[in-house]
Amino acid sequence: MPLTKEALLDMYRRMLTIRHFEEGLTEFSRQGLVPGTGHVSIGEEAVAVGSCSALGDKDYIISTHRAHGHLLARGADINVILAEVLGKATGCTGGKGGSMHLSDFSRQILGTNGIVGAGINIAGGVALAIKMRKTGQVCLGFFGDGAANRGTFHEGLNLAALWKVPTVFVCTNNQYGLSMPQCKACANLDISARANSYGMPGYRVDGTDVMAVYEAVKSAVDRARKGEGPSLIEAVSYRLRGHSMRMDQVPGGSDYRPKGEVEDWAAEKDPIRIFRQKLTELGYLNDEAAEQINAECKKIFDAAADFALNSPEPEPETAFTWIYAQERVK
Amino acid sequence: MPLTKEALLDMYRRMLTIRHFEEGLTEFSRQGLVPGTGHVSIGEEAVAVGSCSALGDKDYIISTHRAHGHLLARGADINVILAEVLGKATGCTGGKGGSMHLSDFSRQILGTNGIVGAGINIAGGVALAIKMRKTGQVCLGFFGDGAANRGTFHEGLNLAALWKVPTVFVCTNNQYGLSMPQCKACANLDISARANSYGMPGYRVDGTDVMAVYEAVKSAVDRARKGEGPSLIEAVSYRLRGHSMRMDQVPGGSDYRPKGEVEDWAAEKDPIRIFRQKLTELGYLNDEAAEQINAECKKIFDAAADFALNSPEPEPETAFTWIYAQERVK
Amino acid sequence: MPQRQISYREAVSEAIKEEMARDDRVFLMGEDVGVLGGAFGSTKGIYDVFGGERVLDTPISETAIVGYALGAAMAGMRPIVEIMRVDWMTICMDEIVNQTAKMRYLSGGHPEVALVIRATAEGGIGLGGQHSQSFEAWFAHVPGLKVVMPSTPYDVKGLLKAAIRDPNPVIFLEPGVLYGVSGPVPEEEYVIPLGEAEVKREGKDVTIVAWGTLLPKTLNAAQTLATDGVEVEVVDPRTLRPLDIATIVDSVKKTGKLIVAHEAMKTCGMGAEIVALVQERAFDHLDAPIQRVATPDVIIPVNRSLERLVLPQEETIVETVRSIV
Amino acid sequence: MPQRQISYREAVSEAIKEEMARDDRVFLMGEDVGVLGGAFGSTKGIYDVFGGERVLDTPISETAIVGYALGAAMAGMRPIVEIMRVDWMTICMDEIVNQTAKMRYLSGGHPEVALVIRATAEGGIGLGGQHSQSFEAWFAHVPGLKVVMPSTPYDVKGLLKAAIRDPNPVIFLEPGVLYGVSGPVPEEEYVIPLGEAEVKREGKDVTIVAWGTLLPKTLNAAQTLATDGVEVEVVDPRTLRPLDIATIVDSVKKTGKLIVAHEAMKTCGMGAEIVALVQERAFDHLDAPIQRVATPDVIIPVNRSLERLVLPQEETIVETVRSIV
Ligand SMILES: Cc1ncc(C[n+]2csc(CCOP(=O)(O)OP(=O)(O)O)c2C)c(N)n1
Ligand SMILES: Cc1ncc(C[n+]2csc(CCOP(=O)(O)OP(=O)(O)O)c2C)c(N)n1
Ligand SMILES: [Mg+2]
Ligand SMILES: [Mg+2]
Repeated sequence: MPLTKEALLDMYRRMLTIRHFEEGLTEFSRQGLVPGTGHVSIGEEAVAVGSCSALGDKDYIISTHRAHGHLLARGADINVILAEVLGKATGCTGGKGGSMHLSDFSRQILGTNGIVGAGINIAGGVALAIKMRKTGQVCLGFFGDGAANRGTFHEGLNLAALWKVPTVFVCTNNQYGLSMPQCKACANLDISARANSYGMPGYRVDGTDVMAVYEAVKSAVDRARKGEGPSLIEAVSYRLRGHSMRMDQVPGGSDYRPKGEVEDWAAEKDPIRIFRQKLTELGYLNDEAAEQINAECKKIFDAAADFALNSPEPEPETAFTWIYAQERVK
Repeated sequence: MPLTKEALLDMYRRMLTIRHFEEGLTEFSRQGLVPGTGHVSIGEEAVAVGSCSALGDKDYIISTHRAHGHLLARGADINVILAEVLGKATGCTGGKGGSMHLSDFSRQILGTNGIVGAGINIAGGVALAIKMRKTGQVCLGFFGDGAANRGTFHEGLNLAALWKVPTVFVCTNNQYGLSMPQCKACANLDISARANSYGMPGYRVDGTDVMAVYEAVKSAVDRARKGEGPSLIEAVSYRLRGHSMRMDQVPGGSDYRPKGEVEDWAAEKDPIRIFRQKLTELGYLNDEAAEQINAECKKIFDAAADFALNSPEPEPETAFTWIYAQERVK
Repeated sequence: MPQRQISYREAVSEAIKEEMARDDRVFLMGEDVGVLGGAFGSTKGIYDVFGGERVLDTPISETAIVGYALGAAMAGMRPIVEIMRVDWMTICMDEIVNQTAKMRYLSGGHPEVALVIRATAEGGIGLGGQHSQSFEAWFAHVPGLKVVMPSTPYDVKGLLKAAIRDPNPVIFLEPGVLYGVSGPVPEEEYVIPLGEAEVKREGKDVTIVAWGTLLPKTLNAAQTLATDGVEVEVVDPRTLRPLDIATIVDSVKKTGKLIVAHEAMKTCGMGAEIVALVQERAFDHLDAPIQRVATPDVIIPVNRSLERLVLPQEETIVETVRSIV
Repeated sequence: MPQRQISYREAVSEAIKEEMARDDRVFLMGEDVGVLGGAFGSTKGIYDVFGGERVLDTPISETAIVGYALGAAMAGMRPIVEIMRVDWMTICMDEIVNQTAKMRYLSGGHPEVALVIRATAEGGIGLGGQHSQSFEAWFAHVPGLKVVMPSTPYDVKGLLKAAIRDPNPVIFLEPGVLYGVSGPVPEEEYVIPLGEAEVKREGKDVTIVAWGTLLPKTLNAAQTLATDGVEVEVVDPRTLRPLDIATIVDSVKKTGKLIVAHEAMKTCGMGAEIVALVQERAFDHLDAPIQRVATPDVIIPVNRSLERLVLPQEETIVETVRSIV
């Protein structure tokens, strides 16, 4: 069933919202408003939106340190997410987790992670629970090309395939892990081919093409839901900014990339520009409508900024809560 | 260059020596002479001997908890090894490491390991040192089918391939990891196929055929020595005894295997019987010579038993040595 | 009627069975826990009752075992994980310390992260340096975890049931060498709350806090010393985090002398924490420096007499008591 | 002539460069240590001097990083490994604790296992629960390891050089928040032996043992207290294993009072060990219970004011001193 015009425009909107969010956030970071750091996904919005659009309402996601896009694509409350990244009381963890620990339990977003590759097994475990409880859900686990070299990838994918749990593993290959180009980190550059080690289907898609991502993830979700087990999808894209907002502010913090590489990708493979072109070709979008959508998305971010900036700091006592659940044992 | 008659008979002798060692040791274990436990490799001798025969004198090996065969195949002093397993002062670690920590530095045997899968990265690291020092050696790392599901397998093989270090990874697929049949542990039963994830050659050989193992390992060693990088060899065999000598003494400790499976393998795929048959066909062995070799090997073990049983217990002070190297910093 | 006697090992499996019957969110996973019934036999018979859907034999993948259990807990299940030996929890420390222990906090207090991670601990069976350790102090250093280490069949059953019902992650350490020891365990259901120490023997001359293998050794030593007229009070904390320091301090206030005995390495062991807390809370009651009985900082050897030499024994306790009373 | 001032970060990279120049068995490996010069900049410039053959950028594979370094050490090399943050040493604890720490012992004393595993430790920079921890107590619990945690540019240079030359595995922890702090570091070569504490300030009223971020905070607190007439003696152990307990005990014998201050969690932190040792060796010299200043047992929050609230600060030290003098 092909995507409707409305669905496609909604996806476009989400991608633009993510872009506004992360550009705005980068500015806040420059102003010193972001405690710690944060990792933006500018250039990777098609992976977030393509993937999340393929999920049903009850399906879970588990994500990484570079998660704003995943959260927003999945429909998390932008106000709450921005407030969290700014360390405010109104954030999803009341400002205690910050940019690497975002979640929205009302949208089945079970959390992101500061440890690269740790979410893979957690996603598998969520899917195991789904299987045991026979709820018909799916759990989508995001991770990066760098994470694919951790042992957790191997253990987690093998177990998922073995037990045929309903997981979809989405590897955003943005070609870098911090400063490490993927070609210096993976002996075989085709990460999707690793699926074969686990007798699992693996697909490599153009991660700057939101519809291609959607198609691949959708079929993996369908497969998982039918009880046929997990799939691995590698979505090749590119990180158009530095590894983190902090590193982008360090002089020379991005010198590890060949000269012109960022500019070339930005010029040719910006997923938002590509999608806009596609929508225009389909006759779903013209310049005027695009401008209007852009303005709407900007407004959503501005409202979130308003909310977050004006939110209170957390109360001191909150530093001591949530370490343990209330005692209930007798 | 095909193996000479002498070389083949030497391999046969080593396989038989291992068998005598482990059968004798099992008896010692029943008599309560072995502290802790120990893991015999009866049925897997062809993997040990085929692999080690393919190495040059200066090449290193790193092994696992199921290591007696590897040590003896590589030419470690049988007296010292048996003494170690019995916890005696004359053992390679003076009785402190026991059956899971065997080594012979004079034969480049850098050690075995009680942690499944830990040796894979160590073997890679030894090979990294070889590459950095340009010594032309190779490091062969043994591990099991169970270990192949640990994250260390993934991280270690990727790194080895990436850096083209001279390692040969030999996976003895004896079809079980403790009680776990490989078919319940590996989503894709072909472990050698996992090599492709790392752009590394992978071969699956009959691990009960010592000559097949030799051929595969030999070409991997040659490749490594030429600087072309690591290979993965999966040698399919079968563990004819229980997981450990201790578990073989627990009633029902091997009930996890289908009835008759052990007997069938013992009848059809005993690597020593197969090799004897082969050598006979080649005209290198007749019944009389075989009997004589068997007697020789038995004698070697008996002498080792004599040595080990009559060796002293370690001195109490030795419990406190080797924790730190002598201070040399100034 | 004399009470039923069962082994520590049987008490473990009985607790798991009862809790699995009680709550269908509880399931068991780990290496060789199913068909085999555990590498050391502590899950025997559970697979026969509950089958492969609730008793999951896993590959040798310690990070996946704990990671999956955590994910399952976040989605509402209550996994019991077995990592055969605590020595191998080194492999999944990220999953335990950075993920499981912190997940509730880092998820805004939302999910209940109710899982139990069991392992055998301590040495004494000739398995050597990588199979004889005890890391209770590591886990007690980690906010978000509870740490339990029972030393009798009665305690292990009641505490394991409490651990399984607890809404927090619990590290549950079982001294392997005690698996074969039997003791009275009632047929009726009971639960022992986490965080309550027990005075295992009353005395007035010196307090010994001991757990794991050192608990039975201490009780034996106390018996020996009693024949000399030295009355030892033996406190078993049972739960190490949260620690029932009040019971310990009360005892020290009575006896004026304290020895802490554990098998883990002395330096930075849990004994140091108890010393630190007691000298803070009972400074003026202490008649002598607090002593620690623990394994000196060595690697545990396989050879039986060397192993016996380095691990603290009943005699070690007796001598230490004699040196301060 | 005034001494040259360089930052802690620069002192780290200078030490590595000098030792790599001195001994061609020494090499550097880790994530982002090469071309980038370290995620936190502490290996800047080393790649330019020594190139990709001796400065190895690795994939995100912490178990392989340490496992390979160990293997290389066993074959005669002297690797320096960087694990960006000590929080992630949780991933390679088997490689550190069961393999590296024990390899010499378990190999019959044969190989020299000379490697340094460096990581940033402690919080204070808003990176939250999984990027702010400090596990020195864990490593100090492990026979076979040495543990070093320097707090000044001078110390880090001299101690890192000693660690690299040491024939044992050394866990080398660098408080990330001190990376930007500058201090005098002579141009001439020097080495500070492992295992020697330094009295960083003399005083007669109370001894404070402090390391990591707490060292500068303690020195500031001592300054403040001096204006009130309270003379604090500040001892920096620098090496936590082996610990120079003699210097600490000597100081306590002089002052009669002790506070141990560290940023790691209080329960089962290294502070407890120091308390236990001191009360054993200077029982009769203690005028008051030994106090510990440490992070209360929470998870470190990202929000700046919450983070500041939970981490011990200069004021915490001042108040604790006032409470006992
Ligand atoms: C286990 C672990 N190692 C290292 C780090 C430091 N680190 C944070 S993000 C990152 C790069 C991750 O690369 P990738 O998985 O490709 O994700 P990306 O940043 O490209 O989105 C690294 C090395 C970490 N957080 N966790
Ligand atoms: C990391 C780790 N997990 C579990 C164990 C317990 N254990 C010892 S041997 C073994 C089975 C290993 O299987 P495999 O790698 O196939 O080797 P095999 O025993 O068949 O030779 C297990 C689970 C261990 N020693 N280390
Ligand atoms: Mg990436
Ligand atoms: Mg096997």
